[in-house]
Amino acid sequence: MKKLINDPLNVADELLDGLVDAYNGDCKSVGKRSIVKTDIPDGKVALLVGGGSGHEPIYHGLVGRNLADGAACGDIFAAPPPNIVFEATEAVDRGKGVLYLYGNYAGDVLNFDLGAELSDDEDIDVRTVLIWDDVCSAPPTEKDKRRGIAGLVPVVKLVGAASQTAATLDELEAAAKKAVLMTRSVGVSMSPGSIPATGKPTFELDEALIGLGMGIHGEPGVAEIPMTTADELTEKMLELIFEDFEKDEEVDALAEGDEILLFVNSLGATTMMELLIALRKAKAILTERGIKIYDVIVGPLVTCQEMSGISFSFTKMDDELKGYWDMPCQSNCYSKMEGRNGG
Amino acid sequence: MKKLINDPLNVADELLDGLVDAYNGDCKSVGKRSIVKTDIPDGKVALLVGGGSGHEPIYHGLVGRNLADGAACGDIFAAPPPNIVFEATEAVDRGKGVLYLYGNYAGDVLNFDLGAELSDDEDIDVRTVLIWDDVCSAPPTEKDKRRGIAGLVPVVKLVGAASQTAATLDELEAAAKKAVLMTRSVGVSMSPGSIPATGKPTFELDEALIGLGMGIHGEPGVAEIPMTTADELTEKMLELIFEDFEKDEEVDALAEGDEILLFVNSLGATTMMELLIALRKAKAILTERGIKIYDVIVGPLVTCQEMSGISFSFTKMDDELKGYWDMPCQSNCYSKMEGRNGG
Amino acid sequence: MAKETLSINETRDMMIAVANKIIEAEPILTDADRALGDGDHGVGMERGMNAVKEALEGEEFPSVGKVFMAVGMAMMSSMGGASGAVFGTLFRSGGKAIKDAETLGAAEIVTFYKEGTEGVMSRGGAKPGDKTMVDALLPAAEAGEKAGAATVSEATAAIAEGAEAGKEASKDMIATMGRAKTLGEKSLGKADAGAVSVSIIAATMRDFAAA
Amino acid sequence: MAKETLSINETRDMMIAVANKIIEAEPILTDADRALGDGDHGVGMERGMNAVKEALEGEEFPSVGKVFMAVGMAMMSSMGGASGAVFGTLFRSGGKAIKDAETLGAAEIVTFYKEGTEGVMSRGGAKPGDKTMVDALLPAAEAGEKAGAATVSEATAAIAEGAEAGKEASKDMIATMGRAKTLGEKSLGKADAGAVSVSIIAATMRDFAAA
Ligand SMILES: Nc1ncnc2c1ncn2[C@@H]1O[C@H](COP(=O)(O)OP(=O)(O)O)[C@@H](O)[C@H]1O
Ligand SMILES: Nc1ncnc2c1ncn2[C@@H]1O[C@H](COP(=O)(O)OP(=O)(O)O)[C@@H](O)[C@H]1O
Ligand SMILES: [Mg+2]
Ligand SMILES: [Mg+2]
Ligand SMILES: [Mg+2]
Ligand SMILES: [Mg+2]
Repeated sequence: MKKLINDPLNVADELLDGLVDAYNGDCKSVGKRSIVKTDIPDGKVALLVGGGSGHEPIYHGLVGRNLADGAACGDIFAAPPPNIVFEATEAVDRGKGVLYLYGNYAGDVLNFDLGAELSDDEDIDVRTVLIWDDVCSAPPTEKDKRRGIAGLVPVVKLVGAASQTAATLDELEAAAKKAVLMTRSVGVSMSPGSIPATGKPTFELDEALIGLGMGIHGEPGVAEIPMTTADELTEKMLELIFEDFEKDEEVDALAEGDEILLFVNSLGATTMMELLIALRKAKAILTERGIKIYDVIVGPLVTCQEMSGISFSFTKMDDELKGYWDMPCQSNCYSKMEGRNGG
Repeated sequence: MKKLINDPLNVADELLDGLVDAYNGDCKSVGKRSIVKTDIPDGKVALLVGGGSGHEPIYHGLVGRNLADGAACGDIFAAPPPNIVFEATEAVDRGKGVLYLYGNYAGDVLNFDLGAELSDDEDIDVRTVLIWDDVCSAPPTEKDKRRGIAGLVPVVKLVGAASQTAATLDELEAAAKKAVLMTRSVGVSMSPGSIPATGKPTFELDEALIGLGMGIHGEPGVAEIPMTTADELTEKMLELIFEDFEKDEEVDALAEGDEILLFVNSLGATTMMELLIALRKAKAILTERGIKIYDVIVGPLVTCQEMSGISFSFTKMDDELKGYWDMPCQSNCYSKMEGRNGG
Repeated sequence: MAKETLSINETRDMMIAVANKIIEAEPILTDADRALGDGDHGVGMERGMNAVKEALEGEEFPSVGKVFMAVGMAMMSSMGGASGAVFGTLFRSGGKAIKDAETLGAAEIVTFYKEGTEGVMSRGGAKPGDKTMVDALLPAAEAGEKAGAATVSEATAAIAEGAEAGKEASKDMIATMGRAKTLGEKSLGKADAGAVSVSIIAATMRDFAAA
Repeated sequence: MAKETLSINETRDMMIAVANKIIEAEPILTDADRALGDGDHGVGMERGMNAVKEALEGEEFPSVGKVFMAVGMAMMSSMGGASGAVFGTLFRSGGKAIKDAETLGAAEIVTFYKEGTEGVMSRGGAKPGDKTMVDALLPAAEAGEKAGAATVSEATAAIAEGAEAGKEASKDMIATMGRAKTLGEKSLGKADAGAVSVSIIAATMRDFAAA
């Protein structure tokens, strides 16, 4: 594995510098390792995201116009320490409080909670909404144990838009909870990424197998299945999402006429070619069920270095979420014009 | 190499179907293997791009709002046949003629020229502008021998914007020639991609070496150099671009106060993390020379399956090009809001 | 039994035999293009030759030239890439030059190769020594003319010999055209992929005419 | 020569020795976390322990408790990840409980482990058997209490033995917390990475106190 880096122990800092450069003035670096927008207006309810590095363009690439106001960035695959969370919180707060919105991992929860305690000491109002879209990581009755994976992209896009108009932290929290509740993902992995500091693969997986439901760090899912075709795998994966909407008592099953946002993600080395081939099958399955695609996201947005694998995320849309979706946005991770494809 | 596909000989058709699905109504498939926008207005000077598949999200992913009107798509790494070029031409023509804008490869030139002959038979006015941004593929005195690589993304973005207002094919051709002339790239490769139909790597490269100036199919460049750090490599690569602007008598050398568009591209498996680390160094070098970055593009947009490698492209900006750049755009390959980062 | 001339249907069957041989040779062509190009020549030719079979099998043609023209059209419209255009042109231009011929004799096959080669060179701009299929095609055409053969089997034998020698000679050339990996020395010692295809085409014609 | 108590500066030097041992053990910790987690525990602990050394080397502290609190602060603010929070909490909570102590005797080290463990468990919510560092830490703290040792060298010896036994026992547990690869059986047979760290920390304390 040839990696284009300098000091392997310094990659998280250097990539953040590069990210700030990529924003060319729209964002700045704050404290030890946070990135925040330069133009957060007074009185705005702030949105803070964050997590470990190494998954670029998320998490810190989700800061941007009509998206998150800032991100607290950890080292490779490590949650940001509490002091970094606090520094980012202070930098984005405009007196209306700060919503923490991040993926449900023990390390992130521990550190963001500690950061929230530090922020509370400074009288900053903080609220937390966890993203737990990975339906393979726990049953619907234990959603608090689920991991956050690719679904965070549509969720942050929607909540970032909501944060532009939210009058209160309560209002933003409610929008975030809805976006999270409506978003479900299933992922697979075919081969590992590598840890920049050691050059070692993040996990081992038999050459003939696919990890169905595997997490973005190689956490096991529901089964290891033989390598198969794009169409068969897509069918299996979508089935798990449909099932989850059915089984979960907190949401309605997906039914004819429902509209979803469809996100097809690559974990890194899986090509756009493969994503599109799988997307084609997903569209056919959805069409057969009479489910409409409101809009599509496709690309390597939630990665784990050069890991190969793919995930599908559905977000069930209603008028409120559509309104958020239709706002344009711009960031390192995801950008769009006003409106939607096909609309 | 586990690839998520169905029939290996059918990938180009299936990925195009998926691409049309991703556009969710904004684009449709035409003829044997072309994609065109659904809403090309009457009287618009049309812009057609195209080339081989396997490099997603280019070339066909560059069709979109304020971008290309259509793309003629070849099989994996193969230029589209003349009949496909012709079908795409017919579908995008609105009576004001069609500009062909594509990378300078023998196969593409042969087939697009044949397609132009078929179009001429039907009285469609066709003009061709070749993209040849790869400065390592021939000296500045033989630019007609240069390959088109990542620079095609900024070029198509700019020309796509120009095509929204161009009154005549002449006007659009002039804008395209300027965008091409001002755009220069240098690429490297660290490891090959693979050919979906055979599973074989596209080339061989020693584990300890980097191909400096290597093309996106593995065409050799100026030297094979030992694997090095991101900073050193960035310095070497940028030096080659500066040199080219100096040596080429058709353009001025890059000087203090000049503004450029900077594009840092990954050939596939090279991560966003690595791109950002290299971008950080590029920004430092440019700042030292007093060259301003007008805006930044960064991502895996011109790929060759899971090939690893990186390229830098500079587009020297003037007021005309800035005007084109600032327009929003949306496509599978590249999207942006109005304006620019930092602006 | 060596043949004097081929009928229209025999010419068609000969081209089906050529298609099968090329499809069989996919791995060889892939490897040749991987070494010096982008590795897709094998799959490209396979795709083209499958289209050729579909265009020829069970079909009747008014002339031998039209058989070749159908081959060229099938290749050109299915393959893409540099070779779709150049091999398509070879068969279209060569076929057009004998488009009224009802049998394929020595004179016709010689004309086919001569005019086909000219078509390719004017379409693609490659010169001898550029390490392209022209380096097998031109010696093949010249050998055909020089042989002054009386029968199609003698003519195709001479042509195949010229193609083979040209393909071998391409090993010592430096690639400059197409998606060949242009950096000088690297391309030495290996034959051009398109030239390999030409030599297989010519050898299969010879074997068919000799049988 | 086995020590009865450690001075503030000796406690500081003991923690520097711990830091060096953990840095040395990076590959072992990496492999443990690769097997069951995301593979970053080794680099994370290395990063934390480098920060610890920077915070301790050449510094004077008002109490042994403050030495541990400085260790905890350095880890918590440099590492991130689950282990930054839990190991940071271990040293901060444990240190706070003896923050006025001017020597580290048997009673102080036992209190440190007891309160540190409680801090970790209430912060992280892990229970014994979840296959986390708690499975080495809790037996270590309990062994310390049970030993009723008179000297710091005896106490750290008992604690290290408890940690080692706990780490070994973690091999038979199924991981459920953190970025551990949660799917049951897969995690059997291997020790938890954080538990390995705890056992190294405890063993290094024992060796330092025994020397
Ligand atoms: N301009 C040209 N004239 C004649 N033959 C050419 C030319 N360019 C390429 N070729 C032939 O095409 C072959 C490559 O074909 P192929 O790999 O199918 O297409 P591509 O180069 O587009 O990948 C080369 O080996 C060479 O023989
Ligand atoms: N809730 C928790 N309570 C106690 N220890 C925990 C908890 N979660 C994780 N750990 C410990 O942290 C270790 C992993 O640390 P590390 O790999 O550095 O962090 P991360 O899990 O964020 O990648 C595990 O081996 C486990 O011992
Ligand atoms: Mg981690
Ligand atoms: Mg090709
Ligand atoms: Mg080729
Ligand atoms: Mg870990």
